[in-house]
Formats: sequence, C-alpha cells, structure tokens
Amino acid sequence: MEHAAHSPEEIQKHVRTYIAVFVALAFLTVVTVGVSYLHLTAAIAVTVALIIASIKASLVAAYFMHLISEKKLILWILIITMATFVSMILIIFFTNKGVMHVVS
Amino acid sequence: MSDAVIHYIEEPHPVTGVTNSKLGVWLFIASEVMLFGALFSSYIVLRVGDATWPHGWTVLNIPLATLNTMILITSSVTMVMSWASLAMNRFDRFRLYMLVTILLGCAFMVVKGFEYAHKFEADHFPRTSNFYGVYFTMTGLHGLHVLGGILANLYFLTVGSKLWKTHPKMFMGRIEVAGLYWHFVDLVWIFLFPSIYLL
Amino acid sequence: MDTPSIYGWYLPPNYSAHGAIIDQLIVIMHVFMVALFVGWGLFFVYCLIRFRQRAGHKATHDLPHSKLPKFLEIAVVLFEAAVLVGLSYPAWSKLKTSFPNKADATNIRIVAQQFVWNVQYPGPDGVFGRTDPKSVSDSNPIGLDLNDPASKDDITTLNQLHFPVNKPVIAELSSKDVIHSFFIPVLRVKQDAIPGMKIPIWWEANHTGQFEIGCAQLCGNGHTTMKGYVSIDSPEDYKTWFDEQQKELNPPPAEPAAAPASQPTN
Amino acid sequence: MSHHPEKHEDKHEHEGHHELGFIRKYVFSVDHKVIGIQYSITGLLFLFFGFSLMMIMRWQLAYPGEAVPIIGKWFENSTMMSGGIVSADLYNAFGAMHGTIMVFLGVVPLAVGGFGNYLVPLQVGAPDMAFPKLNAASYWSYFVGGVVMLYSFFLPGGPAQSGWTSYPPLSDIAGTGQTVWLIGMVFLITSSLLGSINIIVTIVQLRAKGLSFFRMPFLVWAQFVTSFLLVLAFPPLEAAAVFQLMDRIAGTSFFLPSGLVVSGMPLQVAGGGNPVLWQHLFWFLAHPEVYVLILPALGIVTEVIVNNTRKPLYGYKTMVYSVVFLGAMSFIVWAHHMFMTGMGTTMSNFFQTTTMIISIPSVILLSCLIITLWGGSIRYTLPMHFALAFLPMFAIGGLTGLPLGLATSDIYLHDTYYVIGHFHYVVAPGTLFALFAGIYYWYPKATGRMMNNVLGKLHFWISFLSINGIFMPMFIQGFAGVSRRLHTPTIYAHAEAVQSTNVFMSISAWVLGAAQLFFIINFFLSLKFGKKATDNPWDATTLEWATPTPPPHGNFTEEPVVHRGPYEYSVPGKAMDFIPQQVS
Ligand code: HEA
Ligand code: HEA
Ligand code: CUA
Ligand SMILES: [Cu+2]
Repeated sequence: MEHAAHSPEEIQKHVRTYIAVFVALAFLTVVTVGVSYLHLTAAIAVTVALIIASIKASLVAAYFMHLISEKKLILWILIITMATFVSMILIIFFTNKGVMHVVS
Repeated sequence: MSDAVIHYIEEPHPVTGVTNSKLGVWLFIASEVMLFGALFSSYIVLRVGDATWPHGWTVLNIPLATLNTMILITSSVTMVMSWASLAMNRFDRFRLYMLVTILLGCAFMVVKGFEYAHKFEADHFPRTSNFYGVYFTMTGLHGLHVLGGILANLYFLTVGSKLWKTHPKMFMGRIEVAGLYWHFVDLVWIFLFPSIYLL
Repeated sequence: MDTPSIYGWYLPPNYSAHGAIIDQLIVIMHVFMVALFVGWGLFFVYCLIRFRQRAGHKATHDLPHSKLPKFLEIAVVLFEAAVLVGLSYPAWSKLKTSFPNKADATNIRIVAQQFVWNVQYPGPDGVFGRTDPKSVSDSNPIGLDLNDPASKDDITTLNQLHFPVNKPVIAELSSKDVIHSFFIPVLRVKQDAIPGMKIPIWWEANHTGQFEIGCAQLCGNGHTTMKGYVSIDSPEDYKTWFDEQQKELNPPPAEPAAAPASQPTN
Repeated sequence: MSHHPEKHEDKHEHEGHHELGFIRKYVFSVDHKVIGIQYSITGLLFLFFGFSLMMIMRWQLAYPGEAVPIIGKWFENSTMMSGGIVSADLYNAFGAMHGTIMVFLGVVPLAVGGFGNYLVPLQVGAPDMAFPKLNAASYWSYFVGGVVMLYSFFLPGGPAQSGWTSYPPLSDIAGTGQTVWLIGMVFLITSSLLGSINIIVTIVQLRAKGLSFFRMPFLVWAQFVTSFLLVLAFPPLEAAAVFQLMDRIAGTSFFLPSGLVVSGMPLQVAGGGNPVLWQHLFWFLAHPEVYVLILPALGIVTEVIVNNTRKPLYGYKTMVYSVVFLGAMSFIVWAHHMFMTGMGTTMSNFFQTTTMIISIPSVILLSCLIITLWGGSIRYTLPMHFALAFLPMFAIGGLTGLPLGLATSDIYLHDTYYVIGHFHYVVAPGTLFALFAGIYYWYPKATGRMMNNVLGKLHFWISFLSINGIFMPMFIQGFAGVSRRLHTPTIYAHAEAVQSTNVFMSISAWVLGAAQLFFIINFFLSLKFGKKATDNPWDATTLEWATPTPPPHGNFTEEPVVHRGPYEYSVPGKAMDFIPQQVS
C-alpha cells in the first residue's frame, strides 16, 4: 500500500478528515429525512433525495475508499462501470416507456 | 522458479500502483455495481408501471431506518479507523475498532430483523405487493452483503490477524480491501434508504 | 384448409398490401450478403491455393499494402446506413406505428391463451364489450362482461379469424396467461402477445383464401398445437359469415366457443 | 467467500508441486493448468451431453410421433417419454437444457475456463493466476452448478422447459425444474465472475517483463475483453434470477401483470409486474454473452492461423481496437432480441442502428484474418484445418445476423429457424471448430503428445460436411416461416412443405455425432500412444512454448523476459522463420 509509507502525522490528518466526513454524512442523513417529511411533489422529492444521496456516496467513495488518491487504473474501471450502469438504466427505462399501448 | 511465486501480493505493481487483491476487489465492486444497478433499474420500471405504488414513508418505519443508516455510517468510520490504526502500527486499536465495526454490523442486522418482524406481524410479505416485493428483495440482498462483510471482518479480527506478525503489509492490504467492500455496502444503503423509504 | 402447394422452400407468397417491403428488404440483404461472402470466399480460396506451403515457396514478412479492404469496409458501412435509413426505419414505422384510421378498418381484438387464439368482434354497434378476468369461464374464454350492453352483439370466435380482403384490419393483441406470438406467414404479420399489455397491430390482405395462424413464441407444451385459421373473405362472404354469427348470438355470446380453454397447462 | 479474493493466495509460495499428494495435485489443485484441464474436460463432457439431447430431439423433428429407436426403449414407461415417443414436455425440456448446457456449461467453461485458465498465465509469462485459490473456487462453483443442472433431470416434472431464455410468465408458472435451473445459474454466474476477475488481474498485473499490452498475443486480448463482458454483464442476470426465484418461491409478482388467467383459473398473485423486464435483464447479459462465446474462439483462430501461415498478423492493432470496440458496443444492442415486444419507433431505430454498427468490427476482424493469409506459406496442419473452416462459417453466421438486426426483416424472421441457423453457424461450426482447433493445437503442450493426424482429418472432414448439412437447411426453413421450438412442425402446412429437410438435417446431426468418436478416441489414445511432442512442436513464437512440455508447477524454468511482439515470423535474413518473444 502506498499508504503504508505514510508517516503517523499524515495518518493523523487522514483521521481528522474521516471524522469530518462522518459529521457531514450524519448531517446529510438528517437533512434527507427531514425533507421527506415535507412531502414535496414527486419530481422535486426524487431530485433532492438523489442529489443528497449522491453527495453522501461521493464522500464515502472519495475519503473512506480513498478514491480521491486512487490510481488511474481503478478510476478507469469505475468510469467504464458507471457508463455501462447508466446506459443500462436509461435504455431500459426509455424502451419500457416507448412501448406501444392501446389507449382505451 | 518451479514454485509459483506470484508477484504484487504485498508490493503494489510498479506501473499500475496497486496490489492484485486491491484490483480484484475493485473489479468485484464493479460487478456489484451492476448487480444493484439492475435491481434499481427494475425498481424504477416496476414503480412507474404501477399507479398504486405507495410512498415508502407511508408504510415503512422511517426512524428505525434512519437509525440503521447512522449505524452503518458509523461502522464505516470505525472500519477505516481500524485500517488507520494499523498504518500507525497500533494493533491493539485495530482490534478495538474492528470489533466495534463488527458489532455495529450486527446491530444493523438486528434492527433490520425487528423491521422485518413488524412487517410479518402486520402480515406484509413479499407477495403482498410489488412494493413489498422490492422492499424485501433489495433490503434482503443488501442484508446478505452486510452479513458477508461481518463474517469477513470476523475472520480478520481472529484467525486472519495472525498474518500481522508475519506479513504486516499484506495484512494491512487485506484490511484495506475488506474496508473497500464494507464501505461499498454502506454506499449501497445510502441509495437504498432514500429510494425505498423516503420516496 | 389451405392448399399446401403455395408453400415451398422459399418465402411463402405474400398476400398482403404491406408485406412487400419486408420481402424486398430480405431479398436486398441476401443479395448483399451473398456478394460479400462470395467475394471474400474467392479471395479466401485463392489464398489457400496460391500460398500453400510447398518446396521453394517462402512466406513474406512484410504485409500487403492494399487500400482495398478499407474501401470494402467503408462500402459495407455505407450500404448498411443506406438500408437502415432508406428502408428499415420508414418500413418499421409504417408497419408497426402508423395505423390506418379506425373508421375504415375492420376492428378486432385477439386474446391469446394456452393454446388457442380468441377473437372478439365488436358487432354491429362497433363497440367492444367490456371484458374482465373475473368473468372468464370455459364458455366465456375472454371474460366478456355480459351486463355491458356493448357485449350483447359481440362475436367471439376460437381459432377462427375472418376479415374482408382489401380492407385494413386493426387488431388489439393481448394475452391471458403467458407470452405468445401472433404470426401469419402469408401476411408477413408477427407480433408478440404479452399479458398485461394491449399491443395494436394492423394489416391489409389483398388475396382471399384460407391460411394458418401460428404461434411463434414458446408458450408451453401446447406451443406447436396453437394453430389458428384466417379466412380472408370477399366482402360478400364476410357479410354472410358476419350475419350468421349475429343470428347464433342468442342465447348469449362466446357460444361458438363450445368447449375451449380447458387445455393442459404449460 | 466471493467477497474476498485477497484471502486466497496466502503462503502460496510454499506450495511446491513436489510436496503435494494426488488429491491436492489433481483434484483440489490450485495450479492454473490443472484447473484449466479440469474445466476443459468437464466442458467437453457437457458439450457432448448437450449434443446428445439434441440428437434425440432431432429424431422427433425428423419423424414426429415415432418412437425413438434405442433410447426410447429404455424410457418406455417414463411419463415424459411413454412408449419411447418424445413428448412435448420432453422436447421443451431438452430444448431448454440443450441451450443452457451448450452455452453456460459447455462453451463458456471450455473457452474461458479452459483455454483462459490454461493459456493466459502461460502467454503473459506468469507462474500462475493471480488468485490460485479463487481459481479453484471458480471451477468448483461451476462444477456444483453443473451438478445442480443435471440433478434437475431427475425431478418428477423434469428440468426447466421454458427455453434457455426462460421468459416469464411461462417460467414463473412452470414446474420445479425452473427453480433448480435458477439455482444452478446462480452458481454458474458466481463461477464466471470469480474466473473473469482472476483473468483480468492476471493480465493487468502479472505480465512478464517487457510484455507491453501491445505485445500480448491476440488471444490474451480476446480473453481480456471477454472477462470484462462477464464481469459487467452477468450481475444483471443474477438480479433477474433472484427476482424470478422470488416470484416462484415467495409468491411475488415482479414479472406477473395483474389479471392473469391460467388455464381457466385466475392466478392468485398481487400482480402489477412486467414480463418484459425479465427480457431486458436477460438479454443485457445474453447479448454480451454471445460475444463471450465468439471472442476467445477468434483469439484461438488468430493464434493458429498466424502460426500456420508463418507470417505476422495483418493489422494486429486494428484487430485489438476492433475487439475492444466490439466489447463496448455489445452492451447497447441487446433489445434486437426484443423487436417484437411492442417496441416503439425510436428505440427500435436505436437498436437496429447499434446492431448494424456492431457488425462492422466483426467485418474488420475477419478481414484482417483473411488478409493475413496473403503472402503466407500455409501449413495445412490439423488445427489449421479447423481454424480455416472457422472463417467462412463465422462469416455465414455473422452475415445472417444482419437481416435479423434490421427490425423490419426481423418481423418475418424472428423466432423462425432462420435465427437458429444464424447463431448455430457462429457457435457450432464457428466457436466449436475454433475450440477443436485450440485443442489440437495446445494438446501437445498440455500432454506432451501429438494427436493423431489421420483420425484428426477424418474428424474434421466428416464434421465439416455434416455440420453444414444440419444448419444450412435451417435458413430454408426460416424463409419458409417454420417457427423454432416446435415439437411437431408438420402440424403447419408451410412447415410440412419443408419437412424433408428435417430428415436430412437429423441424419446429418447423427453423422456429426458419430464423427465425434474419432475425436474422443484420438483424444484418449494419444495420451498414451501419441508421438512425443517437443517443447515447441509448431515453431511458435508466443511464451507458452518457452516452457518445458508439459509445463511444471510454476511454468517457467526462469522468469521470462519479452523482447519483441507476438508474431515475428519469416523475418528477412534470419536462419529460422520464427523468433520467439523471449529471444533477445
Ligand atoms: C457467438 C455467438 C453470436 C454472434 C457472434 C452473433 C453475432 C451477431 N448476431 Fe446473433 N445471436 C446469437 C449468437 C450470436 N450472434 C444467438 C445465440 C442468438 C439467439 C438467441 C435466442 O433467441 O435463443 C442470436 C440472435 C440474434 C438476433 C435476434 C434474432 C431474433 O430473435 O429475431 C439478432 C438480431 O439482431 C442477432 C444479430 C447478430 C448480429 C448483427 C451479429 C454480428 O455481430 C455479426 C457480425 C459478423 C459479420 C457481419 C460477418 C463478417 C463476415 C464477412 C465480412 C465475410 C468474410 C467472408 C469469408 C471469410 C468467406 N443475433
Ligand atoms: C454454444 C451454443 C450451442 C451449440 C454449440 C449448439 C450446438 C448444436 N445445436 Fe443448438 N442451440 C443452442 C445453442 C447451441 N447449440 C441454443 C441456445 C438453442 C436455443 C434453445 C432454446 O430454444 O431455448 C439451440 C437450439 C437448437 C435447435 C432448435 C431446437 C428448437 O428450436 O426446437 C437445434 C435443432 O436442430 C439445435 C441443434 C444443435 C446441433 C445439431 C448442434 C451441434 O453443432 C452440436 C455439436 C456438438 C459437438 C460436436 C460435441 C463436441 C463434444 C465432444 C466431441 C465431446 C468430446 C469429449 C471428450 C473428449 C471428453 N440447437
Ligand atoms: Cu402460444 Cu406458442
Ligand atoms: Cu444479440
């Protein structure tokens, strides 16, 4: 691990970020739950919930999973995966939406 | 070299900069992304196709789920702390944090157990409606992943930790990838929670 | 029954107004494919003979510098693009999505089930009676709601599909149990019948006669036997048939459907 | 344990082959070569089994309703084959299992598990796979999956009967066989995931010194892309399998719409599901899967052809880019299997376009291979026979994919025998022949013996003629409009008209079956009596030939260093007409 090279001081810094991230995650959780009690219209509710979830996810990935300092190789694998994943969702969604139906 | 000496188990590959196991786990996570991706796609398709689909918050126990979210987030922190402890050469702290991580994981499962129990009492079963079908299937699969993580962590806390004496680097590497998996499970929940409970 | 003589080792005759595009596309594609294959094939065989290992013959290290393959590949691309844009796109939207207007078409409903084709005609009032799964019974396979006045005059037949020639037919395709696929070879019509969905299809025959309906999607152990009949009638014949059905319609509907439905399950 | 690849190579360095007992060495071995061979043998046996099922089905197709000769006698009193006649249930069961077995238990294990495991480490100059124990786990997971599938044949209701595609609602309301099928699939999926992750890591991490990506043999590239397809495409099927299991066991209705009436009885489920959803998830895997079936085959053919034309590969880089592009595209064409599900114009246009686009790289790949022949000095060795036959066969299979890819012509051709013809040309005389080529080519390396030439030629020529005799008439039947999966085609007038072709096809199938005896005999006798093979019997350049024959545990006597590209044949001014990669 390149981290092994890290000196205790640096690790100390790491630890501080971890705590910070934890606080952020906890806060965002409270926010997203709070928002859900407002019973916003579907569209808004979904967007808000997903945005918050994405932020939380990126925090976890970036700091706990060290993606922020991760090697290109790994990033590329994830980029390919996300691309595949997104195209799957979108294509399935739109194909399903475009299906011919009798309007009766 | 008539014995198979496999490189880059301890030392990262000079060019790629990662060890075999790290790359392996990231690829495994990639496949997991596609697994849960497919589950989410299905969820979307089923939900838009069904006018009678209820809002999660009308039928599910939000406080309990919020508690579980907190538990899982905390466990992610303790998990990463256990790794950091190793980096700081504090094996005792590692064991402490790892233990806490495992306990938190168990706590998550217990809470989930209560949640399920309530549903069953109110006889809500997967077959009741596609909402419950999706709810049980997706949270259930996620639960299985948590369970898997707990078992792996148990191994590293007990038998596996012998390696610390002989190959400290290798052991750290394993804790790191174990962590990667654990954080990923947390990450999945971060999406499951709002999309099933709050929407 | 139809005369087997019309069938052979090639596409069956096309008795529809719209099917010509499909045949045309199939033929064009195969001409292209054969051309490619023969072209490549000749080159291939030539190499096999000319460059076989033999005394005094040596392989050359340097690679051929012909532009030909590039051109060929570009040609293939252009051809495919042309076929897509020129034929397939428009044909598909014509065949599957641009419907003749209901008023001047024969409107029917086709309800597939293991292992028969139910057909429902709106009757003189031109309105389909309501159907719902609960009222399904052996004598009422499509679950026609008998309290609905519109159903009173509805004709329902089993594996028998009558319609007049030279007049578009609009059919609403659905299924009671599993996925089937409605296939009339001579009319170049094929569409899956999917439970939970009502998929509209249309066709226009230009030749009278008796032909077969096949099921193209595996639907259980009766899949093979799920054969229906179309009879493409002259307007007169259709009228007579239609009136007969009306007479038979009292006592209540689905009567021609004597003892259907109770087929083996999947 | 699938969660923890890294927990599988500890203290591996202490596993000298000498210390191992028989069991550890040949049964629960972690040596990639042993595992590769286990995969190959198991795969071959399943291929043969899957073929046998079809030989029985072909009797019913040729002589509908007549008792099957010998086999019929054995099962006379069984419900599914009473009187020795193939019942509709049996036909559907065998059809579904033929497809499943051939794809998931035959070709993929042989092509990826077998050739991938055996050759990738050797060709990249590695001592073993990156995760040897994971590798063993992958094989045993496959093995269990296979056993589960075989077990389903002994269930009262027989095995799965809803086609290898298992479309709900049919599969949801089918008998227990379907449940077992799904469980078996979960094991097979796990196996493929473990295996492909292993292959990717091995290629990325363990390449020998000097072996840059663009010096890798094309087969390694093919396996690399294939593994990515498996890693990313299989999980959605796993999700689908879980949903279907839930539908069947827990009574959910993910794939069951409301208001179903099955054989007169309203189905007692909540409803609200969507049957087409399954098709999306299934084909999202199954289209990439078909490229999983062809890419390793292409890789093998490339190795064999280059070696036997004694000249460098034409357009190596072009081929690499094509194969990568092919892999990427294969994720966005899947719904060309679903044109008839009521698809609207926009999406059908999208899918027919992507389908046409994806055919281009294949054209390029094949072109490069054929052009490679130009100016070569073609050695008509046994493997070369099969490799050369692959080209026109794949061409036919591929080209016939085009009219299917155009939604409009697919209206008529969908679910007819034209489709069956199309893909059998790519998988049977295509992939299977490539795999045979591979077996004849690497058998000497793996066993230290050459296979017999005469038996081999007999195997080739009889197989080549008969296999075309089976699949060529399928296009005629397709044109005639004969649907697939028909237990008694003669019921339909248009099928009756081409029934004579069925007889011809079936006889060809049995001849093909008989021809395999030459192979099987050759395969086993050569182990003992085959002519001893040198370390590099084909004068090949790639690294696997730089090992002792057969390679010891750890493969290379000293760590190989690569100095040149994979195919340096007939370099001017050199004494020998080939320069191995490790030669400086
Ligand atoms: C190895 C497996 C494999 C491969 C490689 C392919 C390749 C292709 N397939 Fe096929 N396909 C299957 C396996 C495969 N397929 C299977 C198993 C099914 C049925 C599943 C089921 O329903 O059960 C199927 C079904 C299938 C369908 C659905 C049909 C239907 O159900 O209605 C379609 C439709 O688009 C399709 C298209 C294509 C296309 C466009 C290609 C293209 O990639 C082909 C590109 C190749 C070429 C264009 C050839 C190039 C050749 C030359 C340039 C000439 C060289 C000449 C000489 C050497 C002489 N395939
Ligand atoms: C990789 C895939 C694959 C392969 C190789 C094959 C190979 C063959 N297939 Fe099949 N087939 C499918 C995949 C495949 N098939 C699929 C997916 C379906 C659709 C199923 C469905 O409808 O759901 C299908 C359907 C299908 C049908 C249509 C059934 C129907 O629709 O009703 C037919 C009909 O003839 C058929 C025939 C054959 C034949 C004669 C072969 C022959 O080419 C077989 C050749 C086999 C060999 C030559 C054996 C080689 C092995 C050995 C010699 C063993 C040696 C052993 C040792 C040395 C230990 N197949
Ligand atoms: Cu109905 Cu096949
Ligand atoms: Cu496909």
